[in-house]
Amino acid sequence: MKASREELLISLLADRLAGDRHVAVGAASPIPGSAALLAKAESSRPMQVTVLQSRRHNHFVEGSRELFDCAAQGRIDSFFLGGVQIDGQANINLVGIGDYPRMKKRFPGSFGSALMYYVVPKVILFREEHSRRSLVEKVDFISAPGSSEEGVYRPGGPKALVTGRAVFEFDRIRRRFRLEQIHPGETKKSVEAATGFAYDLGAVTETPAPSAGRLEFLRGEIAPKVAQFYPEFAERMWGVAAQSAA
Amino acid sequence: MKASREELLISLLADRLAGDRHVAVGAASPIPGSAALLAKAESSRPMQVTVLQSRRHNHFVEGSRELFDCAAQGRIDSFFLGGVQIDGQANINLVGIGDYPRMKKRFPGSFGSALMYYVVPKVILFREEHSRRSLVEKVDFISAPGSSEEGVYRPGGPKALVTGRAVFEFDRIRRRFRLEQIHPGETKKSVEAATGFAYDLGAVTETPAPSAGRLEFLRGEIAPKVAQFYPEFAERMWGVAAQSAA
Amino acid sequence: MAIQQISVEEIAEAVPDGALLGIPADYSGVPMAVTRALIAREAKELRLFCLPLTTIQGDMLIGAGCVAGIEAAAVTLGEYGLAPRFSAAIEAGLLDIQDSTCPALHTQLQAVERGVPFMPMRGLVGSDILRHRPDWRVIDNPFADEGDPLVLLPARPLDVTVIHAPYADSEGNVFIGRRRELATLVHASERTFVTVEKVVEQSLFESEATAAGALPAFYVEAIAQAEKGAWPCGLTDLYPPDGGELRRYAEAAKTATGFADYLAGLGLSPRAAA
Amino acid sequence: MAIQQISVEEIAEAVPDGALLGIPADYSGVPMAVTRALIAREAKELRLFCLPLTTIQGDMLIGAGCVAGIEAAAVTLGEYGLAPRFSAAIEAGLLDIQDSTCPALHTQLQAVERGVPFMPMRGLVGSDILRHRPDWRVIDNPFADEGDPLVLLPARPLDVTVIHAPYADSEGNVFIGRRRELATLVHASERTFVTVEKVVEQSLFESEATAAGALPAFYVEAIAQAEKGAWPCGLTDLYPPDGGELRRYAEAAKTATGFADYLAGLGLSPRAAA
Repeated sequence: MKASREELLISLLADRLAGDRHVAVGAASPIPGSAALLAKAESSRPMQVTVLQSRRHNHFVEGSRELFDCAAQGRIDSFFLGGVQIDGQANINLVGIGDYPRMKKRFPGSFGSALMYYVVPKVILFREEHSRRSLVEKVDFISAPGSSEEGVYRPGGPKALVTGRAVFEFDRIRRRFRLEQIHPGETKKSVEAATGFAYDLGAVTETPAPSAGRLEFLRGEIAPKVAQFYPEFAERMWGVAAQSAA
Repeated sequence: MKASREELLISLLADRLAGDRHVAVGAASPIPGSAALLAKAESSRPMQVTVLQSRRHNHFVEGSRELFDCAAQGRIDSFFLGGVQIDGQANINLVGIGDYPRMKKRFPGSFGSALMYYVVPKVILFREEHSRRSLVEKVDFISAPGSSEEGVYRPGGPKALVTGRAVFEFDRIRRRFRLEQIHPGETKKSVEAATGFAYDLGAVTETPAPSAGRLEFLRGEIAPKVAQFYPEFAERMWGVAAQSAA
Repeated sequence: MAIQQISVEEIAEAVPDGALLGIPADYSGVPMAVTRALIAREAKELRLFCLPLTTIQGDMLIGAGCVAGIEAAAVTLGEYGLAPRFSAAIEAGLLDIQDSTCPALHTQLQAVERGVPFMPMRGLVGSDILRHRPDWRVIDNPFADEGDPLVLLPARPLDVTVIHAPYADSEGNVFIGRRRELATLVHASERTFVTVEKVVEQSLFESEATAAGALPAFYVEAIAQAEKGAWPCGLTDLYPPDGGELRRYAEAAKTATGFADYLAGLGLSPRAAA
Repeated sequence: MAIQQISVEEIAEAVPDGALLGIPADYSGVPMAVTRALIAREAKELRLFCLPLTTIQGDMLIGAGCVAGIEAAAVTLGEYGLAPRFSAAIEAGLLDIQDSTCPALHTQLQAVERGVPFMPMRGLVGSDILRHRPDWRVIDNPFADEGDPLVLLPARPLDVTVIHAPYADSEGNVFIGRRRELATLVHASERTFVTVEKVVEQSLFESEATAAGALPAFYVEAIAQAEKGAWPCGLTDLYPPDGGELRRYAEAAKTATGFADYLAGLGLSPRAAA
């Protein structure tokens, strides 16, 4: 039984959520969502997992503002953000490529990043595509900055950047990423070649595969839950059909 | 068929609410409340009457803040305020008698007056007791001022002061009351003797009694509705028992 | 996962002396069972933040000597008259009061709710409420072309809030219906305890209607069952206020000895120091 | 008193050209029937204020030439891809965009809701969103001892909001359940129109549960019945998004001619001037 790349990512992300009280995940994020559901199932104390835009696993009742209020109150421990571009200072760009406002390639927009990135203590940047197109030296538009000047209210920010090739930790003092883990099949060289920004080197170990027990649990117990929110993903990953709509 | 003093007040207050879209009334205000219910029944277009702290006639759903938000949005046309003391500049005091904070006689507090008085276009001051104790030259504590300096945001404010003896209009330019109506049995002299502040004299007519038709409608159709909110008042006024709890 | 269920007395123990305590209005979910337990445990130096007013709950706590200060738009027994222990304490100079107005109390908690250090409010300018609140600030609206004074109210985070509600499900989701000011209190509070008439099995999130009236469990630390837990206050459509009891209280509490007798009837007594 | 009931077309007529129009998110009550009627009546120069994002509704209005400007945190077809007419309009320099972030859009409407000229928000400092918003202001938090920069967002009153909801009662009270952002839009809007799947007789205020999920009638000018009025978007638990139709749209709208063909399939066409 060998873990797929996605299962590896789910496993390593789940480790990072251990002990959280409340994790929020976007609707279009099946890997972080699966990780959150796995972490919740493994948790010995209550862990709220909010899957945005689901009805069943979203217990906010005051409309879409409550997520942001809840985060600003410090009640959301972990959140995932992505980006069309992510740069070496952990600035993220969800707006587009080229000069603003008439961009060469326009993407949807910044969503809630310009608050969430500041107030959620543990923001995990997650971008499966690890290329010089997605990981750049400097983003074309800062939807939300990776760090802030002295004096700016900023209890939250990036902890790590997880991609399809590697895991970087973010050093808030140096304002730089540090490569810590590379996934099986990658090398320091292959990661460097695919990364558009400079970064520091940590211990750089290979990302551990999930244990056989965890993998079995993921496939047996968690996959059907995942299928409620991310039916296409669950079908593709595990051949599990959705049992009911989320 | 002769109108009682309370019916006279209900009738004159109802006239003042004609054409309103939304009137809000406090729970402990049976005369303004009855006037609002009468005005609503007589209105040819939709008129919302909110009786605070009732469940049936209070359609706010976002808790007690919604009244204040709704008023600040300009959606409440008329509101009633009272006061332990009301002075000649229409300042109102709901806090107590004597020097603040250790007052000689402490009353409940200012409630929402320090916003409502500023933003509701037609605030009617209503105080049945018309004496030199209640209508004073200068209040001991300004819960909310009758008028504001130039530049202060103040779309609302006092229109009139209605008491058990008379009706004063408030002149926002002169910042003074003007006696306009005296109730049957009162004279200019008796009103002056009972009033602790100086005021201007208007036409000073006798408050007209409600028409026989209106009085019949009030007693026959409105009284049972009043009994839902103000059972003791309705019982005392009209011998009407409450049909169900509000 | 099931919510922690504790006793009314354990909730009273969890409210520390000196806490800034969130207090719901009489028309909302007044936790009277916990209030009696707080008097029983001789809680002291509490500071009450009322959203926006309090009734017999605040008056009893004040009379029993549990309260050092209060922020409120009103303290009143409503149709049963003035709040006698409150008025007596003010008139004797024994209670620190910060007079406020309903929307200001909402605003100060909503600032906490939104994670901002302050929020602006209209009104207030020229009132003696503002004059006696050095913790509030008047600024000139920076978006106006001409002078436009405006009051900024600082966020006021609460230490603990205790509310009473009709029911909770076993996960700890609490039905509060339209009484959303309870959610405001809870959002602004570091810790929240809820007493309920009953605990039901079916999740409030099973239907859109009950979900819309829910307070989600993740704001709640523990719940306790307390039948008639708001008595003698009423609870939404479940039971009306007990007018006879409230009249009895209003009469008894007019004097310190009458109040002590009233407490004695409940098996309670005021704090010795009070 | 009964609410005024009009047609979908009459609602589209009541939205004036040039209006600042409140737009709900895809997970909320998207008024697609009215959107098609706006395109049919060749509405123009609309400015869309999205709370906080828009999907096919905004993309179709933009593609049809009805829109002069947009404020949003995102315009996207979600799992069906980018919003093609939006992206094309931006890339061609044909659309005035004020990029925002979800909580800022909430904040600007909540300022209207509370009748204040602005509200503060955390975050934003150092972002390019802020840098391109000269209508926003950074101040130093007056309650802080040391420098503490903070963004103030001005109130943004809306001219008209149109939403779709599961049902209304005959008085015009509308069930919105947990979708309270719809109430925010409505509170901040001078005029509000609502389309509903059906109109029921029993008042929403008859039970605490339905009352808690209500939008009160006094905010609503008129309602129109529109079965499947959110299609191809979904509506809470009543019907899911029509994935086939949305995929078809996402594909067709990749080009101007494909989009025009899609509209033609609905009996519509883009404005001549667009």
